[in-house]
Amino acid sequence: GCGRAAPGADSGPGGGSEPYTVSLFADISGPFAPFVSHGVGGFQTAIAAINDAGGVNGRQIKLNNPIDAQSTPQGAQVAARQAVGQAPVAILVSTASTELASVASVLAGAGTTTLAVPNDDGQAVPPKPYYFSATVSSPVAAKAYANAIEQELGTLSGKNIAIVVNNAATSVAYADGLKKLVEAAGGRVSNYLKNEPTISSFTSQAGQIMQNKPDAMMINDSTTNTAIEVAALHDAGYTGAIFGGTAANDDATLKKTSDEGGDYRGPREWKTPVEGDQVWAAAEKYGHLDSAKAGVYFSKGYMLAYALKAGLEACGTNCDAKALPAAMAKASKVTAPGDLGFGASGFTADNHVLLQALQFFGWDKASGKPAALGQPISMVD
Amino acid sequence: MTASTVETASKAATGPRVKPWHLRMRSSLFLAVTLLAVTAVVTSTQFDYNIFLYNTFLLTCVGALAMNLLMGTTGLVSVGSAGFLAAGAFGGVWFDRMGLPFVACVLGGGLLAAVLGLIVSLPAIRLRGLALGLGTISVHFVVIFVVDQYQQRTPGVGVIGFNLPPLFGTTVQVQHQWAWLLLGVVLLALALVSLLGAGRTGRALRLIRDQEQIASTQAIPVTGYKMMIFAITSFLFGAQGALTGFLVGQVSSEQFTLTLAMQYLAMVMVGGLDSVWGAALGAAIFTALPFAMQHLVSAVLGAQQASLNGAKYGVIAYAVLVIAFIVGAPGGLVRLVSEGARKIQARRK
Amino acid sequence: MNNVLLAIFGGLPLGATYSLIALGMVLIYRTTGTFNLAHGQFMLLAAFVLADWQLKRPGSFVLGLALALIASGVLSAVVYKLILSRTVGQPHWVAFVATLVLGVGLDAAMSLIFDQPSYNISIPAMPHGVVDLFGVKVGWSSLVVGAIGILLSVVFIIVLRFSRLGVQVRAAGQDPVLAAQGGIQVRRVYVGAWVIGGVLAAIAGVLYGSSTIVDGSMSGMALVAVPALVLGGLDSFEGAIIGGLAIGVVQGFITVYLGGEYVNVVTYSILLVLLLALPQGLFGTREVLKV
Amino acid sequence: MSASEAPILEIADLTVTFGGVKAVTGVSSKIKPQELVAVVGPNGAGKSTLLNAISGLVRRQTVGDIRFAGQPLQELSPHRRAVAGIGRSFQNPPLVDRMSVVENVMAGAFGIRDYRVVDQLVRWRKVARSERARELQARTSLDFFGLGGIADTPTSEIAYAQRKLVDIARALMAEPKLLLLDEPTSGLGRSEHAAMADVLRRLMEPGTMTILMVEHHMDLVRDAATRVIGLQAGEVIADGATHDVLDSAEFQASLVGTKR
Amino acid sequence: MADTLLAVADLTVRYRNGALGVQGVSFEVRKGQIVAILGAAGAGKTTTVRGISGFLRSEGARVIQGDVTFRGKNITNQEPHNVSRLGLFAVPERRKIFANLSVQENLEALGKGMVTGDRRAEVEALIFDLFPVLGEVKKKLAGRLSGGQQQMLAIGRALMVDPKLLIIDEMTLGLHPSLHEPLFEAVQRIASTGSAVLLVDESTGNTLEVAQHCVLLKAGQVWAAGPSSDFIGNELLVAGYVGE
Ligand SMILES: Nc1ncnc2c1ncn2[C@@H]1O[C@H](COP(=O)(O)OP(=O)(O)OP(=O)(O)O)[C@@H](O)[C@H]1O
Ligand SMILES: Nc1ncnc2c1ncn2[C@@H]1O[C@H](COP(=O)(O)OP(=O)(O)OP(=O)(O)O)[C@@H](O)[C@H]1O
Ligand SMILES: [Mg+2]
Ligand SMILES: [Mg+2]
Repeated sequence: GCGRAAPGADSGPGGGSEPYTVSLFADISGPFAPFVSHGVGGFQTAIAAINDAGGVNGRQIKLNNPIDAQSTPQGAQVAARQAVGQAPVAILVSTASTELASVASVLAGAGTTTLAVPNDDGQAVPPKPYYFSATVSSPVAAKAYANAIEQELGTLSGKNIAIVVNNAATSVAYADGLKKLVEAAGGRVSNYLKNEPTISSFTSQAGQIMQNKPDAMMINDSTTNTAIEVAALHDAGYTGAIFGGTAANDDATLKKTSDEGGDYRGPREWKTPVEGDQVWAAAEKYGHLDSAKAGVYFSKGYMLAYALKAGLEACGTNCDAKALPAAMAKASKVTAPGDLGFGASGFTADNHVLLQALQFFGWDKASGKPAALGQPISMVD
Repeated sequence: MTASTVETASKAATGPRVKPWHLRMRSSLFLAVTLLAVTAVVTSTQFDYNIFLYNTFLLTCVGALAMNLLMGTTGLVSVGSAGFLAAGAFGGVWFDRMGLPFVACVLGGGLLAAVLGLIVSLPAIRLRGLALGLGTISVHFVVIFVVDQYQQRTPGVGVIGFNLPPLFGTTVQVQHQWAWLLLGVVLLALALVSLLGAGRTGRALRLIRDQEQIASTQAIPVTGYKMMIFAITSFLFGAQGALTGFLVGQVSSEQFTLTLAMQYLAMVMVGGLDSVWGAALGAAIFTALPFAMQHLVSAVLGAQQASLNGAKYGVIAYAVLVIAFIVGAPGGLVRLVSEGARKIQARRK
Repeated sequence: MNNVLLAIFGGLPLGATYSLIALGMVLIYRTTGTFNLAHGQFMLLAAFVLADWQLKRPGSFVLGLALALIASGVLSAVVYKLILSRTVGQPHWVAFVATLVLGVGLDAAMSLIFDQPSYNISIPAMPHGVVDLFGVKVGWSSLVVGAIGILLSVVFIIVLRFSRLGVQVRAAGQDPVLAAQGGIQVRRVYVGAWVIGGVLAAIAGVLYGSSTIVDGSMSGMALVAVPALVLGGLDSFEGAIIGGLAIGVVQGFITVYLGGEYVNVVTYSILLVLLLALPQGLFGTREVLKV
Repeated sequence: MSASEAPILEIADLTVTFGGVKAVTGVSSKIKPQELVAVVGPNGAGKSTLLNAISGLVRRQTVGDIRFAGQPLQELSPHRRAVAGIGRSFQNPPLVDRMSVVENVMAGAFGIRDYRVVDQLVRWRKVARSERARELQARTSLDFFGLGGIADTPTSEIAYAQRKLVDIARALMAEPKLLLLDEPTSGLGRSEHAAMADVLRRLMEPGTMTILMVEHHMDLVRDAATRVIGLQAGEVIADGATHDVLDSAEFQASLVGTKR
Repeated sequence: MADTLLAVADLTVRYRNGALGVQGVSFEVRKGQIVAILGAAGAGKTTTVRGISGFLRSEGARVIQGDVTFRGKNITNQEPHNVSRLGLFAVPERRKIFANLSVQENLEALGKGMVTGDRRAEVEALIFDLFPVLGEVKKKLAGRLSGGQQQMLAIGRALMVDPKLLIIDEMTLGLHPSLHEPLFEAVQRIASTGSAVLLVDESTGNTLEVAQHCVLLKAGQVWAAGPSSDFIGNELLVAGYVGE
């Protein structure tokens, strides 16, 4: 498309001293900002660290100021056009998936390497050579849930699984995927409940769920809803495991659900920096400690920036916007100081997702800290 | 009675705040010419993304003009505009999937919204003020529920929403062409709103706004007029929704939030109620504000802070600005300007 | 049968929360004619203050609670003084829009100040157990919320019924200038109502927050409580309580018989019908329009 | 009976009930063209309510028969009654504060369909012409009431008595056949009553207008009215030529309000 | 003077649009006096009253010049409730009542100055004697009363506070003539107890009869002022009123 007014090729050649220009747009305001805006801190921390360590191929990376996509499709369009117009060698993105989808045509027109925090679920942007992400798509995530539940129960066959989700398209997609897998494995989805964004009671639903005596549960909901749901389920006598969603995996939620007596596990796609480790120190050094503390999106940004470094290295000194996508795809192994993955990180060949494993966490009352439960769940076949 | 029966103690000349037909028309014409000139300048000097930004302003103008007619002139407080936008956008999607051409999709989206508006007007006939506001919130939730169900139940669409085909192909000129197309739409909306807002209808609408109980005794079919206004403004919102879908290329139920509806309320209040200039200025301010705030914050706090918290400061500044207008300049920007001009004139004398 | 009980006992605690929220909004509406859509943000502020206090000083509660109530009360008074006292004479919906925009701004401001992703509140004396009511298990904590709501409204009803304050409050709400001219300390009545409204919001926020996680989404609760408010009648304390409980139970039935995703759409459809059939709600005063 | 003798307004057994209380009770009366009838009576007698019933503002609460020029009104909505030729002013003038005085007056001409909504969108010439004529008419009318000087003033800024007159001027714009006036002189000084009487006479002059007026000021009633209807507690207690009613001792106390 | 209750000096009120509602109006009201303000429509009577009672801000008006002194205190541009606390009660133009309160509640919707105990019973008896209808509709919402009944209620409210200075704008507006006489008598009774009354009324004759002093406004300025007796049947009055 539309974005060809400003092709991204002229940042290329030049001497070894000229920096690589990289653009960045993100949902800095609007409803998604509380989560995804922290990806920006991750990008910035990593790139500052890379530059201080001498850059890539002897060249520095010039990261432009972030452009606000405002958590709206229109905002994202303006932002993406502006980013493309900066003629970068690559574009970094930290928006929610709806915004990303709305700029698909702009990005496709430019063909510039795009490293994005969210995934597009393989729908709006069919896997494209230039597109790389740090978040799994819902079919893959659903598989991870099914694996985790199977790990817990030994088998899915003959088991009752209850599902509770926020009635938002993304969460519903995870739940639909899980339902299919459970049923395919001979299990039964005993309750499949959808919720409004704000609830303040779950007593009735918990009662309904208990009538079917589930063996395990999946809850994919907001933090506040999750807390209410886990408490109500506990009150109603449920004692089994509850596998939570990626939106409710923070420390406070883990603590609260544990206080309420539920066996709740929050999935984390990435480790979060902890005081004393390398990433924490870097975040502190470059002034992004607040983002680092805010959780997993920081980690996604951080890792994607190192993925960019790997791609640029593979691409060589004279790398330009045209050559980068192909080189990027070869970055099947990405390492970063204080690696934040639960397994090896590198882009999968088929859908260019960086992440390869996921870990469920619960609250350890004794230490007052989150603790890993079970093994990391692999997300590659 | 003789001319001197009623004494007037006023010592200063006072101008009419509301003008007769020809003056209203003149100010609308002036707005049309201004928009034309701005479009010409923007399309010939600006880059792709700036033109896109300008295009979103033009789209917002359509809704702001509709809101101005609905709330400013007729006094119907509606928080349902996001619902109407959604109805239009999804109508556009629906007709597009039926294989209809672009123009039919936009008109169809508008008509669908207009039908919805007619339905909404049924409660509006009995409700006023706050109750109407709350009633339209209900309508919002119902519409969003329906389009969300449509989205969720359409195979292969779920998460992301619907894609719409690019209108002018993939040439470089695409945003330019959009700008002229949208200008045409805005001018049509402007003509509609100002012609209805002036003259016989305009006076009737204002009587309904301020003295609803007695408007009928002045031969005004209050019910019919409210229905007409709801239908017309909903049509405008619907057409805007469909156009936005085509411009952006994507429609998803999540885009149509209550906050968006509020924006239109705040927009006409900041710009100035019952004035087409107010609507246009409001639309301009609300389109530019997020960007201006971003720049302001990064100038004041540095790029680092701006990237992290800039938007939050921006939102705070936005809230402060809107509230300052509501509190300090009840007539909005338009009144502020006209009173300023009047003062300067008075001083010259 | 079991489903009916589930719906009722599931809905009542929910309704108790609505009631508590509605109570504060009714007080402010009745006194100053402002439909305060920033009420959820007042709740949130109190919850944040207390939660932050508990995070930094685990185990201490009373002082934090006092701070939370004060914070919300003061914010409420400031909002009234700086903003709403200046929209007097403009149509009702001007204040309505002002509080909406205010809410958006407050959300942003609070997310700057309270920058953890989420917080916890634990109320020491809050019973954690479960009561078995005819086979349905209901948490004690929601019963406590309901009891507090009912208690507070009884207090309001008594105070306003049996003193001239009730009439003064309503007079000030209808026509501040005329009321002032009759010697009513309109300003004091207004600020008082806003402060008490803020404190009520704080109580609601703390109680609700203790049953869940405290994060920015709490401010959406006020909007969810609107149908309860309208059902009860915008200006009636009895109405706030009964409307809240009724809507809670209705939502209990919706979740049990239709599913959770239908809650909003059905509730708001009911609201629409209600506005048409009974605009003054169950207990509200009908506005007089006469030529 | 000749055509002109046929009543223009015929009220038969009209009763208006508000929540069980009858504000107007079994009122019957015939008003002939070109009459200027004054309705007098104590406060709360039902005078304004009677006007409301005729103009259709209290339709639901009303039983009985009202005919205007032979046409039954009961089924007609207020705006159709206005179109049929019933105009009115109000006890407390309901004007649009945010419009200029002249525009308020012009708003009264809505019932005259010199152009329609669709014309407004396409036939601009015609609209402009009509608008100019309408504005001229409104200004002339304001001059007639001595309000020419405030024609362009925002209506929020004029004094109460001026509002009353503007309200009447607005009612006249539609050139009604039957004009209902609710206390046209309240708020006007006594010396202005004579001027009002003069206005009323001049309105009657062309011989096309019938006026039904609620009034407390007996000097004006005496001066202008051809007939008086006395209302008390919702019932007609007197109906006859002005002087007969005003001078009859039995109605003095209750209706006219002079010495008890 | 010692018994001066209200002194208005050089009062100039400007409306938001810049119009001067009144300009340089001066007069005094003494204890026990009834003072009438006369003038044609739009002459500035209501504006003068507003300037005194503080009922300005909601009309977008301000006293820009001059002083209003009540019982020795400067009350220029004061808030209405402060003015009211000093014992000044104004019945504004156009039947200002609380439409959504009942008649009884309207009579109680007053601040500290409201009469209590035995005095209250007395005052209520007086009100319901003066306006018997009000006694019959105590529970009715005031907004549903007839025009005249609302005016009665507005005046009734004023009596509930035993004001030191009672200002009534357009007292007999919409009231049936049979009520005029008792009302003017009541006003005289109030003045005779040592309070004072500032009266604006359309029925000039009655007003001049009860008033001791009279201020005639024309086009926002004092056209003439003096003892009422000077005005009765005076040419000047006619000139000022009708305007030549
Ligand atoms: N709110 C306002 N804004 C601007 N001008 C006003 C306002 N109210 C009154 N005026 C002007 O002030 C002048 C005096 O008006 P005022 O109401 O005091 O007259 P009045 O003597 O009380 O007349 P009336 O007998 O009609 O009540 C008039 O010219 C009027 O137009
Ligand atoms: N909408 C209403 N609801 C209830 N009662 C009403 C309503 N309208 C009028 N009334 C009552 O009906 C009676 C007649 O009122 P109406 O206004 O017709 O009196 P009126 O003769 O015009 O008196 P006034 O001279 O005081 O204006 C009054 O007792 C009044 O309280
Ligand atoms: Mg009347
Ligand atoms: Mg006056």
